[in-house]
Amino acid sequence: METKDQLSAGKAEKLLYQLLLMRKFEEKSAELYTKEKIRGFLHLYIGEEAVATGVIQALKPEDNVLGTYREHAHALARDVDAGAIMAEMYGKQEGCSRGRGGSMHIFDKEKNFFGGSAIVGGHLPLATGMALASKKLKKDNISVCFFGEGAAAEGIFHEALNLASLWKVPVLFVCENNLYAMGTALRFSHAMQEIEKKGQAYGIESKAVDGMDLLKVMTAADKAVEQVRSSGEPYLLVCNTYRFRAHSMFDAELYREKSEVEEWKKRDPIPRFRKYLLKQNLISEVQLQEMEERLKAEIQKAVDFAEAGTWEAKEELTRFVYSEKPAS
Amino acid sequence: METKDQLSAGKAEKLLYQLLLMRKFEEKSAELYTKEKIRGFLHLYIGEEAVATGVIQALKPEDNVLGTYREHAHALARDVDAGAIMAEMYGKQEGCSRGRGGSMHIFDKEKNFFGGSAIVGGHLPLATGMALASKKLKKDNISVCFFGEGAAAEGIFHEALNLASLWKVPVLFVCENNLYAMGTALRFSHAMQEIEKKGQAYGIESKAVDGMDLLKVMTAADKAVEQVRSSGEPYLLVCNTYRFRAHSMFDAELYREKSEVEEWKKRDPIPRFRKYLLKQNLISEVQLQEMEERLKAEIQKAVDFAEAGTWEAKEELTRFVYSEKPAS
Amino acid sequence: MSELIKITYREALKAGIREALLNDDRVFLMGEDVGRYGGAFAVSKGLLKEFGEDRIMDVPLSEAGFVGAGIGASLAGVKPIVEVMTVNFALLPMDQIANNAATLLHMSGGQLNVPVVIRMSAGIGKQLAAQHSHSWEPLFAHIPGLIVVSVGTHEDARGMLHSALNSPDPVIIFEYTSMLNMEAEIPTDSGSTDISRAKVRREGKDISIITYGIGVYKALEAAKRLSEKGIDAEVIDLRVLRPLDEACFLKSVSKTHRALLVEEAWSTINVSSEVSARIMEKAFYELDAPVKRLGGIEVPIPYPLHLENASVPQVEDIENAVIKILRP
Amino acid sequence: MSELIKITYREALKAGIREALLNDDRVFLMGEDVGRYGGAFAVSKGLLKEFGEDRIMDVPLSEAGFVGAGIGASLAGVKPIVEVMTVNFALLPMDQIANNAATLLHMSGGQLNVPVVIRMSAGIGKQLAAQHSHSWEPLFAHIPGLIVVSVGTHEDARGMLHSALNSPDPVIIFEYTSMLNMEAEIPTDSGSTDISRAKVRREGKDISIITYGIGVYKALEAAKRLSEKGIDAEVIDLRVLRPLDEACFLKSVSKTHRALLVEEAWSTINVSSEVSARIMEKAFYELDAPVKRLGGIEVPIPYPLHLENASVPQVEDIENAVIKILRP
Ligand SMILES: Cc1ncc(C[n+]2csc(CCOP(=O)(O)OP(=O)(O)O)c2C)c(N)n1
Ligand SMILES: Cc1ncc(C[n+]2csc(CCOP(=O)(O)OP(=O)(O)O)c2C)c(N)n1
Ligand SMILES: [Mg+2]
Ligand SMILES: [Mg+2]
Repeated sequence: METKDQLSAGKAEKLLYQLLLMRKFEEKSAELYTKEKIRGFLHLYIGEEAVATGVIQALKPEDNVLGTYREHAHALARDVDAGAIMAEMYGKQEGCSRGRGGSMHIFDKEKNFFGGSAIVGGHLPLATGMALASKKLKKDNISVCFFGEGAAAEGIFHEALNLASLWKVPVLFVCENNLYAMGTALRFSHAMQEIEKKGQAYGIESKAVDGMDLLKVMTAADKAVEQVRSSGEPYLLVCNTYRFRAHSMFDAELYREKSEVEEWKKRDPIPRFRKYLLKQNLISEVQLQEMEERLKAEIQKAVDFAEAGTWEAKEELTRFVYSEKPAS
Repeated sequence: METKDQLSAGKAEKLLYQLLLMRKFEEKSAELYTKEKIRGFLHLYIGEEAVATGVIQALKPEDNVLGTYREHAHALARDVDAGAIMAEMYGKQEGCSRGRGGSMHIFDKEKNFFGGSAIVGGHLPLATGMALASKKLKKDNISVCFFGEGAAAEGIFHEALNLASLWKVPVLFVCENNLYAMGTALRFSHAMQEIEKKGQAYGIESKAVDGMDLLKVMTAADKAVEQVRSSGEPYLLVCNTYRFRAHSMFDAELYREKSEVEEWKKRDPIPRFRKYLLKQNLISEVQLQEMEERLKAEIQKAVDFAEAGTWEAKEELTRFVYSEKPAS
Repeated sequence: MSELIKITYREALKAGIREALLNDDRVFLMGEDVGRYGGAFAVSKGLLKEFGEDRIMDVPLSEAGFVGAGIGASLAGVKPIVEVMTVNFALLPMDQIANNAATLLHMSGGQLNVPVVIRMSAGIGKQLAAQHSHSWEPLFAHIPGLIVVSVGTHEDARGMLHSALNSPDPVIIFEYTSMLNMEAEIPTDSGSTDISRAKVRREGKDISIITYGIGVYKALEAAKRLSEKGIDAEVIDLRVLRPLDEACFLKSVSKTHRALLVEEAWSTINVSSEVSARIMEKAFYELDAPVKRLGGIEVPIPYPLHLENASVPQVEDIENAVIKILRP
Repeated sequence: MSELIKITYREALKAGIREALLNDDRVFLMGEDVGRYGGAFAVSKGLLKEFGEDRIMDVPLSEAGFVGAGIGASLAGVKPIVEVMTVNFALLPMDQIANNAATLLHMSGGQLNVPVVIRMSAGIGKQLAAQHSHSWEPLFAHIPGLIVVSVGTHEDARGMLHSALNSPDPVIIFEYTSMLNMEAEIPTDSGSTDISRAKVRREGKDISIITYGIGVYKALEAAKRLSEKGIDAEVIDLRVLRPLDEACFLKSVSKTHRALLVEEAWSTINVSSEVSARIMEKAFYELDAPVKRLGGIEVPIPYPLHLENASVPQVEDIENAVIKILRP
């Protein structure tokens, strides 16, 4: 068993695998997008992987996870099957949301993965409410809600955090502060830019962490999750990070300098973590190579699964508007 | 000319007259409500008069004032004609809003008095926008928006304040913290109850003041208004006050102790200010008596005006849905 | 054996809530001022004392937030009855209702049920003016994924909630402020409402008056008066505004060959528009006269009584319209 | 002398905005990512450079706030064009639109004009799934006090904004994402759109196809195909969804005696419902066949292309529906 500051080799490997899977899965997705296999909006998380990985590793399976439209990585961290995600992005009925949702609406109830939400900020009160249910049902699971710094300007952020604090419910709000909301830089979104200080307005304990460093995110997340779980009260964790890619596949990136992106790429969380593991002898070059193979295989398998998937019949169009009651 | 800390006798008298007019006008309104002359919702400001008086005295006529559904006092402080307000509450077409609005929708464009708004918090962004217009048109008027502490829990508060601060526009947000939102005490509305600290989340300078003391409100308001005008930036002034009456005429006041109300009544801003004026020899008993007469007369005149008012013809029902273009 | 009891609409609503709370521990009521204040319209008065703070939750002014939280809570296994004090505030949580409550089941490919119940008071009749007199049933009834019901009778006031809570899908319940004090006799064992069916409230052969909500008693009164004039009107309470029970009204029209559609919502694009269009499509050849509509006049509701009354169809209007159709 | 130019719908929209900015110093464009990003759909690309930050204002994610601010600004003498990126986010500011923009003129008894223009992109067609494919024109067209227009042609894309900015009352403009790249030829001097009138886009004698928005080109294409089959369809672009220009479509139906109503919005309680009901009321005896509607299927729009396409009427559907009406 590892302590907080000491990773076991097994866990280290799993985490690195996860980071790489996110990265490669999304690179593949981008490629498939240009081939028009994936359509609609596709928002990549590349550069931010340490956040989803670091936070979700701190959770138990029964905790609820809510993400945005940039949620492939969160789903993968939550062990949603890569093939089911890829099939979803293809729109095939073998997808985790039966193909109905696409990239922005990944759901997996069994994994307690609740989306996949495309109205910015719209999922924040859902998280508060799910945590309220946990409290009422005296369950000890918590709810974790990922959102961007742009979302924090929406009124619903204010309401969801105030309610969570008033009600004292176990919810962890994770702000992925990647400095941009589409093309709008942080300073144009918020008059006061230290998002973590906003927690004070609701009496919520808040902390900021370097979101490019997996170990730091893990440490902060472990602490935050532990506190939410033991106190039953909300917490705001701000992870400062950066997206290396465009906002979505429709984005000429007119709003930032290439050099800024290059600067941030130097802080890429994946090579950093790999280097650390090698240095600490938590992984070997041989293992890394073997991992490459496994990754390639898993992604190929996911693509194959999606390719082999089938289209839902047109006749089923109006299903799932209302529940299908058992023919009793 | 008076300095900030020294009232002229003339101004002192005018202010006391205003406070008393508000009080008596509303007491009369309550009476007329029980006589069913006034209908709908009637929200009295009794107990809070120092706030509207203290803030509005600091303004120029060209400044914009926005109130809530509890806005009779603000309108009176803004010199909207008492008769026009009373006629409005009667629903007569001689009312300031032609009788269409009633108690909750007092408007007087000439006085730059912009309501009268019954969706809690709904007027906050209007104030930000009006201030934006002032900035764009290079006018030096400011906008002042009154709202309750309950409203500060709405998402729109968060958005309106952030925008005002980002845009650096001259708007003064005045929170009338009367400790209750209908029957919901402050501690059930806000997890963090010092409303003035919420300004920090938007980088807005904020201050709290004893809203039961006219002189203190005046000093704070003079400073706030002066700062908004000279800096062109927003400011949040929280006036801690109390409503002596029920929320509206439909309210059994189950949510607070009578003794609490009695405690607060000891801090009634009107006797307090009167006493101060007498002590400072800014007013005499004779003047006070004469004032009583004038008040009685003004209120009687307002009621007479409303009584003599006429009902708008039913045929005009659909007017003012769209603008009436000049028959060109 | 069924007996009759005399009950107000308010008491019937309260009885429905009480029974729901008694029946199922997972049920709770949340809304602004539902507890300590006793409910804005005294519907929930006394329930806080009986059930305690966990079951009767006062919430701050933050409609989007607490409706969203209710949706989230319902996703996670509890059964919230969310009260939005009045429909006038229901645009604030409308995004939550339309994009989350109505959509999650579909977006998740059938995985996620949202068994939330949202109640709100609606309609005009208390001289509350433009911002407080809305009849916005049509806005909600436009949205697939919702079940939208309207409480037009005392029986349904008591029986609607039970059925709504049994629905696996989100139910929006419209209640009517102006009916709260109305008394009626209902059977003690009237039971729960069938929220999939419209209801013939009076059988007749000459014309079908199709309505809902406040319109039901008005139409019944008009039918009574018409019967004295030898006209035998059938009165249909649509009750479920989505999905519409068209079989019921098509059958009626096929019998009477004439229809008058009555509602208080603004006339353009309302429920009656839809009913008329469906009759056009599916019972055109049954018609002996064009279907007529009596809807709300298209004006923000004015405050004065005579103008307020003129804004929506009254019993006489219904009577006259029927006569005009039958004896042109 | 009028020449023809080839122009995309996007270019036409941009030309309209540019002209408005050039014409009047008080006009400015505000919205999320309209500036630095270049507009979510590149409609405003380049305008920031040409007009500067004061005229092209990027705003944070806070739709209720900035739409409210736009309303406030318009009250105070400037002329904002407020862009809500897409209609999918337009429920967030809907309270501001319905309770302030649409209502202030009336509540103030005619004192306050709200000459705000609110543009939004609408409709389906890019596989954006349930939360990003809404056709919510009917929700806005229900509200008196608003002028609601829909941009179904390239001419109107260029000419609509000019007229909207000349309106003393609030105008909501719906533009269509899926049309942005469409090219068409329009006269160089096509001028400004008459926003009080529907428009016959093709004359015909056999049937009236009544539609708006994306439906216009689809209906024209269907009409072309039908003409090859000897059917001469008239195509009406409603254009103004509130207040409806009923004279135009009633006249058409009185000529053709048959009508098919086409729109993409969900079928229940949409614009077609209203048009059908009005034809029923005012042109019943002119009809040779019941009016039929082709509306959106009542489902949150699914992601996969084949299901998305099946969710709204296509050219073939229009063609077939017409044939079925004419040759039953
Ligand atoms: C309510 C709403 N407004 C606007 C949009 C369009 N939009 C999609 S993502 C986005 C930026 C969000 O930024 P942020 O919250 O920082 O998250 P990030 O994309 O950076 O992860 C915007 C404006 C939306 N989807 N929902
Ligand atoms: C959006 C909205 N929600 C609820 C209401 C009902 N309501 C009217 S006043 C009020 C309390 C407002 O409290 P506060 O803002 O503190 O102002 P106060 O009445 O104390 O002056 C409530 C809940 C409303 N008018 N608008
Ligand atoms: Mg961001
Ligand atoms: Mg208050």
